[in-house]
Amino acid sequence: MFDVDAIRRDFPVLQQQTNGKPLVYLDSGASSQKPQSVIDAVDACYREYYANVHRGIYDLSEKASDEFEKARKKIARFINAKSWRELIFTRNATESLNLVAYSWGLENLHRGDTILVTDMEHHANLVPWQQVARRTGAKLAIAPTTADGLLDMAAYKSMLNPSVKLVAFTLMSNVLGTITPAREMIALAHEIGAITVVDGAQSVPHLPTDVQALDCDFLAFSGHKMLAPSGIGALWGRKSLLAEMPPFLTGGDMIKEVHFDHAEWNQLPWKFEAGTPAIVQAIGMGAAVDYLNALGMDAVRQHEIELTGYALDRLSRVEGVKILGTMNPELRGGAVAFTFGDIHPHDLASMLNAENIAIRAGHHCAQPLHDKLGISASARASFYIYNKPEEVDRLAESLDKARQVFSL
Amino acid sequence: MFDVDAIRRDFPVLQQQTNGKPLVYLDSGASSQKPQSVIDAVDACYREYYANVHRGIYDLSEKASDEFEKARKKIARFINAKSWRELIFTRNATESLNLVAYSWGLENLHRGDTILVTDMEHHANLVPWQQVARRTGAKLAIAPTTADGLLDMAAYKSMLNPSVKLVAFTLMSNVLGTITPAREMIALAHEIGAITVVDGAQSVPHLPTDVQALDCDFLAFSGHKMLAPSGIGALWGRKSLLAEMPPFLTGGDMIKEVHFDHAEWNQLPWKFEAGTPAIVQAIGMGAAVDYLNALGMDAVRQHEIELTGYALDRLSRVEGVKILGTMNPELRGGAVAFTFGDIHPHDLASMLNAENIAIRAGHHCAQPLHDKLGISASARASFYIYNKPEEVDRLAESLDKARQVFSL
Amino acid sequence: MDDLYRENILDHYRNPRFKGVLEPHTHRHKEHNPVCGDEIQIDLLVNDDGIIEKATFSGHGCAISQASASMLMEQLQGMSLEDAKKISKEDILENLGIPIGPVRMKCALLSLKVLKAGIYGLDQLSDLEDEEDDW
Amino acid sequence: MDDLYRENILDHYRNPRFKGVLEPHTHRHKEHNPVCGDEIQIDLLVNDDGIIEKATFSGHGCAISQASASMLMEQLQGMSLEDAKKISKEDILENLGIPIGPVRMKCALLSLKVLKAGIYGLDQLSDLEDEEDDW
Ligand SMILES: Cc1ncc(COP(=O)(O)O)c(C=O)c1O
Ligand SMILES: Cc1ncc(COP(=O)(O)O)c(C=O)c1O
Repeated sequence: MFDVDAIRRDFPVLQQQTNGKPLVYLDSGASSQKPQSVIDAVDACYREYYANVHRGIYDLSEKASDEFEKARKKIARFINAKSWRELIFTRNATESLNLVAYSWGLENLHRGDTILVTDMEHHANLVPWQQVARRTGAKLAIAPTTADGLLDMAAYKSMLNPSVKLVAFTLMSNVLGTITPAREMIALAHEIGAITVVDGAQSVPHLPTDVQALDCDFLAFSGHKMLAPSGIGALWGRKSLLAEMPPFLTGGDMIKEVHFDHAEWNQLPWKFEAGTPAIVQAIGMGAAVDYLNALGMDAVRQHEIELTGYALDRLSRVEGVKILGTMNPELRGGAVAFTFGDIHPHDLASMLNAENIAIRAGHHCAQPLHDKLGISASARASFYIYNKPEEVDRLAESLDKARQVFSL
Repeated sequence: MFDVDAIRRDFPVLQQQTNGKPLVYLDSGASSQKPQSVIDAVDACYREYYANVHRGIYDLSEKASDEFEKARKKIARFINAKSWRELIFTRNATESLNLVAYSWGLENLHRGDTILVTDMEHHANLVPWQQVARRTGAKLAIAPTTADGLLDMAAYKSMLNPSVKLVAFTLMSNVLGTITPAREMIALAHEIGAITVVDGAQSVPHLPTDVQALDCDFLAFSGHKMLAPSGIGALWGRKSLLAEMPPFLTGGDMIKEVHFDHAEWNQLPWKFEAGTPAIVQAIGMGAAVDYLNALGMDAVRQHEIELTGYALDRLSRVEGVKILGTMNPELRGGAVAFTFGDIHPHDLASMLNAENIAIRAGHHCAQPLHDKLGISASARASFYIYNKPEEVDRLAESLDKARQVFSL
Repeated sequence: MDDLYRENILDHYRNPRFKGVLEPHTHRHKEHNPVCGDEIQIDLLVNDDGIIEKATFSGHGCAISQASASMLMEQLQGMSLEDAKKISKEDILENLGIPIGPVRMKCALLSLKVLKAGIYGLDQLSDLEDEEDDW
Repeated sequence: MDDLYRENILDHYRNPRFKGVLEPHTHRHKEHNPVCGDEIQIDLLVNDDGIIEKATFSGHGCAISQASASMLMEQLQGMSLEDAKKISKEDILENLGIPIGPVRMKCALLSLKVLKAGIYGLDQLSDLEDEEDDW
């Protein structure tokens, strides 16, 4: 049983009230709140066994190293990696994507090659490819979404020609909510010999993930959106590709030997982890995965389908609300962006904040998508395991109130 | 008054005992322990006001953004930056140095140019320059240390010719302890038009730092070595240089505008901070700086001169100990590396661990320096604000014991 | 929620003062904030004595940016250019009279920045900002 | 501290068994661990029946790596190559009989890895390691 009230008790932040109004946190798409077990894991490390990892021959360091590498294994299993050696710790999904862009992209892309992305990408999965294109002379092509916010598969197929060497796309849009048909997209990309980079920043926290079933080549995701501390993310990569890639950041820990005139690299995954890693944050991400595993990712997804379905229905009945993306909750995640008559999303967010409701307003790091939709900004409510229908109701009621204030 | 016993009470980890033996933590050169105030700052953020920063129009996010940017200002003032806009958050000193190598180095270095480093650099300040040299065709030159472990200034001067475009050196060696004459080195480098990159990973936690007085161009340092959480570091850079440099990592938050075919960059410092930053860790680093400021960095330095002086004297009187680096504690920091007869440093570290004494054994990410010294590894005790002479005594006594076990 | 946007903000938003373009004008500058799409242009007609004979604004955006521009226009009419240069962030916030968070600050101050960039003739507001707030 | 390195480890370290190089030999392999500078070479003389007639090691390093090499040599004499392939990490740790942390594990297992690389003819131990421990 998915018991939201029990879950909520695990999150200290959600116990807050302001002016007698409990916090309605609807910005998990930007970053999630943290359960007590994650906070405790962080605290315990600093209080009981903190030390630098990997080289220390004393109890604290051995314990810290052990917990750090155990966390890696948990996270690797969480996405069903074939080996923990394929799981590289980064700061966030953005760094993960940049790692691929710099290390695989600069090395393997050339003039005449094409990089294919979609028009609903977060800036993190667009700007690095623009930069790689600029440096290598490769071309950047943009696969479109349809009017109802789904990926246009016919257009995608037609754009897959042999010049396409890399396809990068999101598994779940942070604006439209769209879940892309990743397996099919990857299989098609592989047919023409392209490698595939999946932005899992929104999907990994919300859906069961299986990189072996997906058969993708890289998967980038962030810890902070899935209950983990800030400052930690991960890149999963296919071992055969990672093994051939040059390192990205260089320095201590990622080396096997260093001489004045050359250096040799450490084994995977450490070859891609230079300097002291985000030790405690990785351990905290391990605790976050424990928490999600205990709930079960199928149940997490089921909860979000139900809640998103409720929200799509409830919000679309508020006069003036126009929801972006598909209305079918099976085809989307729980990030629900919308416009509200003439009220600027910034004003709306400020008004909702006065009701202790936290939503996001702006272009959500997807400016080109907003340009395409002909709007400069939208409001976004995004859900996670601790949200419930009553909170959707409070949002809807407050929208009505805002309309009155603005005499919309 | 520098009251070490009072300081020790602020560090939960130091209250530990194993088999009745209190922990003697002598590995702060690798990473420092954390005071309660830093642990509390981390905890409070997760429990009370965690949210993503910069774009959120609601109380939690505004508070988190405010604390995050306040931490930046504190850290910028701690090193006497001219502007907080010059302070970029990274994961660690290694990433800071890589940022300069990728963004300034790849853009400004060419075949025929020379990069000058010293032979006592940590891998983090050597390998990135090897990589830049390989990619740009620039040459890497190595300035030597003298027999007593100080920088050979005559050799350094003789190596400064107009082909030298960048000089990168440590302000404090993590093996020899050596404090380099940074002001003089920087002035000399500027005379020939080279820019200067200072590795402050060991110095910033242990010495008063003033980037304006130093007149360096870049300063890299880590939070985790100065009481802050893991997963956070900083790069300070001269604004005029940062303004001209292309971004390093790209994605959300570091942009001003994004279109399908191009993007424009955000203002400093955010231009260099892509994606969700290590929010809580930066706030924790602010708390660490508060703690150090309350002690006073002059007092911290004075404490370490005294303790290091005591240790150099006490350890050099243990039969078989050979200390690396200068014996003058005014010219060095509190990282004291040594060899001990024939006993392999790994064995020594294991033996000391049995006494609950934590030291480091290996090449301390300075393999070329060890090669030059003709040893493959050394043992290292490194001190910080919470260490005291009695701990040096326990180390010395345990060395005697180890000699007996090994019948040295 | 009702108190958040005081009636005078909503009034200026719904009925902006001195909205429009000015011909002839001596100063004109326009900027937009890509994050929220707010866009403001300010036109000034300054006479030989350095007095702003007329000031207007145009553009679109959120209530905060539009109201603060409208209030600024009221203030500018008949003011000397020298005095206009002295209008500060604090003056604008006082006009609005409600607490403004860090993100909304950009909305609130957009018109002031357009004014200053127009007067100083800067194309890049960011340079101005950079210089302004080193601490 | 006294119990940490049991007497038998110190004994093997001070008086290593089968230390030296072997001529003639059928197998020879050498590896070094750059982090601590440990270096071990193992020579084998294997007869037509696949039996290790003699095994020796040479090199230098810490007490753990040297003692574990010496103990391994004792075990190898007269063993079939097939059985030698089956010697596991656990066997080595049992030989040593003390708890070995993650960093020292590389010291403890260096001789086993040299042996396996020698038998399988791999130049790169890392490939072997990679395959071995995906989980
Ligand atoms: C789809 C998508 N990709 C990438 C990112 C970037 O994540 P991060 O900021 O953790 O690097 C986000 C988060 O905003 C996202 O929603
Ligand atoms: C002198 C020096 N430079 C750089 C580093 C790298 O620091 P980090 O591992 O935090 O990136 C260290 C830390 O080991 C160091 O001692």
